[in-house]
Amino acid sequence: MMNSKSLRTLIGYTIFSAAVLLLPLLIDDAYTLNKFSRYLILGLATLGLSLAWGYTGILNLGHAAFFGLGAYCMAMYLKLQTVPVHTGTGGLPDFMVWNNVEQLPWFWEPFHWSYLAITAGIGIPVLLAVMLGWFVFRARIAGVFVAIITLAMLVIINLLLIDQQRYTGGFNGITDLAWLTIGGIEFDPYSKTFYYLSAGSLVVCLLGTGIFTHTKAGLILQAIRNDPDRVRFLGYDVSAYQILAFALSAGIAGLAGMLYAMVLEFASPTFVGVSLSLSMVIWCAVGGRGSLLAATLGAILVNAAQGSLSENFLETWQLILGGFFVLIVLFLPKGLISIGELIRWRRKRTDRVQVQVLSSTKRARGIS
Amino acid sequence: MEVFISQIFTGLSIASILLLVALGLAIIYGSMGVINLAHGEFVMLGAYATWFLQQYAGIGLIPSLVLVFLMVGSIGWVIERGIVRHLYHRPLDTILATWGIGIMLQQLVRLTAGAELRYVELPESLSRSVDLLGINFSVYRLFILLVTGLLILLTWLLLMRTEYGTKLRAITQNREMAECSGIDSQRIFGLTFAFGAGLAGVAGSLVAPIKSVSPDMGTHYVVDAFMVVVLGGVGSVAGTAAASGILGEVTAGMAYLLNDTLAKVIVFIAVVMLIRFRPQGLFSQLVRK
Amino acid sequence: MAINRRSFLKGAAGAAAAVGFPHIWVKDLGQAYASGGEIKVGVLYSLTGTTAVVEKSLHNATLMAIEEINAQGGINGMKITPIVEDPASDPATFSDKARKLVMGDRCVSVFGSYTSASRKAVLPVFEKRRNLYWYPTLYEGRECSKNVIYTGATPNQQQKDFIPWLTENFGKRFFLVGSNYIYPKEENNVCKILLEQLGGEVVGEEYVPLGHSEFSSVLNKIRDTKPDVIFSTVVGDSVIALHRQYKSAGFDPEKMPMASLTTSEVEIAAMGGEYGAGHFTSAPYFMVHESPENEKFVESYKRLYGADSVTHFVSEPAYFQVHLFKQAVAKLAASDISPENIRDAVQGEELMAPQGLVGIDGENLHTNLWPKIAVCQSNGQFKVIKQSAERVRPLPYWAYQGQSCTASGLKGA
Amino acid sequence: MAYLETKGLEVSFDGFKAVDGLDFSVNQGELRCLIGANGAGKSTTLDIISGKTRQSAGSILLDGVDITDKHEHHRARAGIGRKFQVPSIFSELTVRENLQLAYSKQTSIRHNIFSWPGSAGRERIEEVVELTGLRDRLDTQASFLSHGETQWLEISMLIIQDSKIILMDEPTAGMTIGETQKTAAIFNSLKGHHTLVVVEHDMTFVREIAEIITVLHQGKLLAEGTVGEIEINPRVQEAYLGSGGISHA
Repeated sequence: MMNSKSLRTLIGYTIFSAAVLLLPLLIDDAYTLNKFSRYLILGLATLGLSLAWGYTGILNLGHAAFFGLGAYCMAMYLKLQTVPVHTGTGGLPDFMVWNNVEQLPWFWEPFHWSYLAITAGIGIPVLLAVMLGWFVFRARIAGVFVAIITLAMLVIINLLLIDQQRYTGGFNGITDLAWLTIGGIEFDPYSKTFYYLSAGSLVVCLLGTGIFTHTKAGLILQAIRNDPDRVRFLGYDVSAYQILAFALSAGIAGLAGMLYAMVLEFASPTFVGVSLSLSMVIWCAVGGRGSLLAATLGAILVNAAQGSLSENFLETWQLILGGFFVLIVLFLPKGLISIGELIRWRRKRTDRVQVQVLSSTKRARGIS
Repeated sequence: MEVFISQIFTGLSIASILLLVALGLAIIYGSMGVINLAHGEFVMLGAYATWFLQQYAGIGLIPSLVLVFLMVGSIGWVIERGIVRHLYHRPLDTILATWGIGIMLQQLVRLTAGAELRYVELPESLSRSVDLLGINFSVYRLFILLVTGLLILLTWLLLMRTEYGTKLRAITQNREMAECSGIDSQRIFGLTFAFGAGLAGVAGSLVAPIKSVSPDMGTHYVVDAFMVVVLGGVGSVAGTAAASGILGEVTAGMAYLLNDTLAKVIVFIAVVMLIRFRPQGLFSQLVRK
Repeated sequence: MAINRRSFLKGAAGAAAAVGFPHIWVKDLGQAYASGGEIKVGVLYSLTGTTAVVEKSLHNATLMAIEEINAQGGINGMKITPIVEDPASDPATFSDKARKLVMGDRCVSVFGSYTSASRKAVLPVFEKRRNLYWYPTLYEGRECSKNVIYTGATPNQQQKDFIPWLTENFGKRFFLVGSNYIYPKEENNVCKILLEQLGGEVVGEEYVPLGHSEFSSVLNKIRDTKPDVIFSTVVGDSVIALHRQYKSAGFDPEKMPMASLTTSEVEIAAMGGEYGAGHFTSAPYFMVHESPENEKFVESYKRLYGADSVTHFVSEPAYFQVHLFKQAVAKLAASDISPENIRDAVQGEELMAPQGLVGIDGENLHTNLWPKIAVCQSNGQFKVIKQSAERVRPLPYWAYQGQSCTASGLKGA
Repeated sequence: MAYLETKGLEVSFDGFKAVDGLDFSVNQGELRCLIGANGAGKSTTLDIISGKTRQSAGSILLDGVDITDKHEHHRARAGIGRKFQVPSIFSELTVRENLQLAYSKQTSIRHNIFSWPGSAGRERIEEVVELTGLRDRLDTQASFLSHGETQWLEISMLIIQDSKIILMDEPTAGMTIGETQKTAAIFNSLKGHHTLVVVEHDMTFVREIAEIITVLHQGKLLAEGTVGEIEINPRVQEAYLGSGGISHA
């Protein structure tokens, strides 16, 4: 079952997971741990996108919608944990008090309990993905039209989050959050425990999705990206598989969103913004959308670079970043990951040349 | 009764602005299949070009339109020759490349023209409002309607009645066959991209006087322009015009009945429904693949 | 052996990304804030993105003040070292950069933020790390944090004289239009209470999305309801669009002016004098205000940043709050300079600012200011027509009886 | 009773009737050749039966079951396999992966999530690869195959799919003489287990494999019978053979 390609992928996964999990042994500076947790979480979100786009060919420009909904679910739970301290008015979040809301709306009621909030954080994006997937894929809508519909969905959710200020905190979002405490463990976003939570989630999702892509269903998804009609004529219900991939990708994004709300200690409509959503597509493409690990690495590297670039090149960091994206598209179409292939290809070409030289000399000496 | 008419007029003026911005995109995306996320930046460049001509060369708004078309058009041509030309077989990658170009253009303008809000003066004749059959119309909005109508006509004539236009439509239908019959698609694509960018530049200079000019004013237009192009049917100028008309009226109507935010939400939901039930767009004929 | 260079490269890249960053090895030494003869402060204003338009001027004013202080020998011989970051008008980046300044660079204070959203985003960092944030912008009030010095105006300071003056001079029918977020909605709450007390009436209330530039529908509604005053809390470049479309719709500022809390010299410069002429703004500072401090402030700002640059009621507090910071730090010995000591030292501190003698309120860390009402002239400059006789005390919970922000936190919620 | 039967099948592309009232039936295990000039409606008929195009009128019965309104994947599960004129295989996947996908006994998500691609159908794949000579190409990416090999890959996929009825659209197009003969041998070995409908132009190949031939002309059934009967049938000659014999159709 293990051909050389998937063996290589497995080794890549193990090295990456080891590096990510061993990192805290090298650093214990609170800010750096927090910063890397944030990069890993954005990597996790991009991992989800790579499953939908890289593997199944669904270009989801609205991926941040699932990410943001996850963030809002967790933020609301953490908000309701702090209520008595800050606003001191009968358990209502501050933005509801400001908008003269009398009592907590029914749909926020379940968010008093952590396990319900976490299920919602993953469940709501998955539910939305299934509904949208059924609406789009049953009608065999494909390519750019899917991208446009997902983008429109994103803008709708963004506008509603800002407009329904009474229930969502509007443009300021939900701020002043407590830290998540489950089973006695407090996840302080600047601590190693939180870093392990995000790194652990990333590694589990990476390995889980990696294995999934190697199952028959995973192979079918790649076939769908390649030629959906042929897949239909083999008897597979293409739209069902597309919805599966879309929902899985949304679930992973929801999980990443929840972690993001915890690491930044707030949730805002910009988590459901067009620029963040397009950035995720960019990170996925820069890393290499065809491989889960490459997309994740792409997100981590671009965000790390963006962080340090904007610190040292205050005036020109956007110029450098824009130029970087253009160069990637022109010279490394399959993303940074294809650097490996480029080297292997050049190495193969040199090997072949040696082989010819070798055989011709043998012939010349009459050995072969 | 006049409220109704002024509402219709508001819808028309919103539609004209939507069409101005979307027309350039319809040409570039429609005929070349290039998803140009830097289209908003071309609008911004047009606005800045108008400001620059007015500030340093003292050229008024109306004469500057042609100059701006040429300036932004040539920038578009350079970008096409330099970067976009290599990406025709990879439509989805143009998203990444043009997004990168957009970021660079924004930052270049911010470094050169500065981050402050710039403003474009309106000639005295256009800044008044006039009363027609008892209703108050802004002269400048009428002027925009006029120019938009002119531009659609010009684009339609260019596409349908010129040799360049026929060649472009040939390439859109079947690029390989067009090249076999001797059409230099590279040159045509270069000119088309420049033409689309020029149109966006003109849109920028027309929009500037009713709002402000800032480095990031472009991003606001890209999503709406895409909705109009996709809704109108890929590659059909008439479709784009009709789609922006509908979207303009719906936005104005909803904004009046409800508020601007919900108006935008309703418009986007309408677009999603239309794409779902008529993927090929409202007006383009069903091309049997 | 199946492992070859390719997978090793891929894994190594992952490890390198995680490990190889420059300041990875920095240990959290917890050294004192003011070490090595320099006091590190953070400057957190957006240089890119949608709100860069205004925040760039705040950035400039802050750096100018720091240069002035360092030129006069710094604070007790110690130089102020500004660490500048670009949060790019994105709340998530604001939050990340605030952490870098507070935890990474160990700044003793950070000057930053224009929008309420960005202030809310960084608040947890300053409260949990017990640092100090200096917020120069007018805001919606209803906030009582022990880690923020508010040098911008609160709703009561802006509207207490403004609304009565408007009702006397123009009438009692108000049409409220604002951007769709907490600040305009809160200001409108205060405005409604004042109007009720004065027997006024709100004939319409409209909110437009941020960055919106199409006001035809709003102007149609205004034409229908025929209010006496349009009370505008629109922010950003929507202000320019609103003013220009108001004029091209043929309204007359003499009969129905726009009264705003947010239209400053920056917006007027961007829309052009003839579009701002006849409209009113209430704010503690206007560029034309005659005082020796203001002349010096405007003259040195123009010298540094260009003859056509303007100062306004947000860049002035961004400037004087740095001087207040200096006065507070000067009272402390080098060893016990810390954010909380600075906060305690600055309470009650007074300063001759360009707008007049300002002082930090002992109880709620806000600032006593000099509200003024001005009308915009066609040359693009304001003319101050009314100045409040004495300083107005900041009351962030004015509109909410029984609640007040005190030294030990929110009382009577 | 016929295994596959179409009644009054019709499809028109804005006016032009590509298929015009076609009644056509094939028995179990038979190899039926479908010939006709370009535009006679051969490929369109296959398109309609396999569900690629919707018919404007008429019905299709498979083993007595009416599948007229079924989706493609339901028809595929009901036993219809389709080989396309332009070979449609998964170019980005390896030959082995293409074949594993073709083994689509279990199409449900529940089953395929918990099974490896290679777990089922391994021997079946070995057999077919032996038959079609693709054994040593199993791990190369499908896009690197020669044209002939690509055709055989698609044919192998259809055999593995084990559809009861296989619709072949010009399987030998672009093949060398040797390859065509090999394909004829493969088809003859399939007779009996599968029902085959083969659309072809190469009459030497048709003569090798055909039992009954159906001739289509302008969307209608012109004639049906053995190779010998068809060659001497006056209407067929007059319709498009012109002067010469059937050999260089």
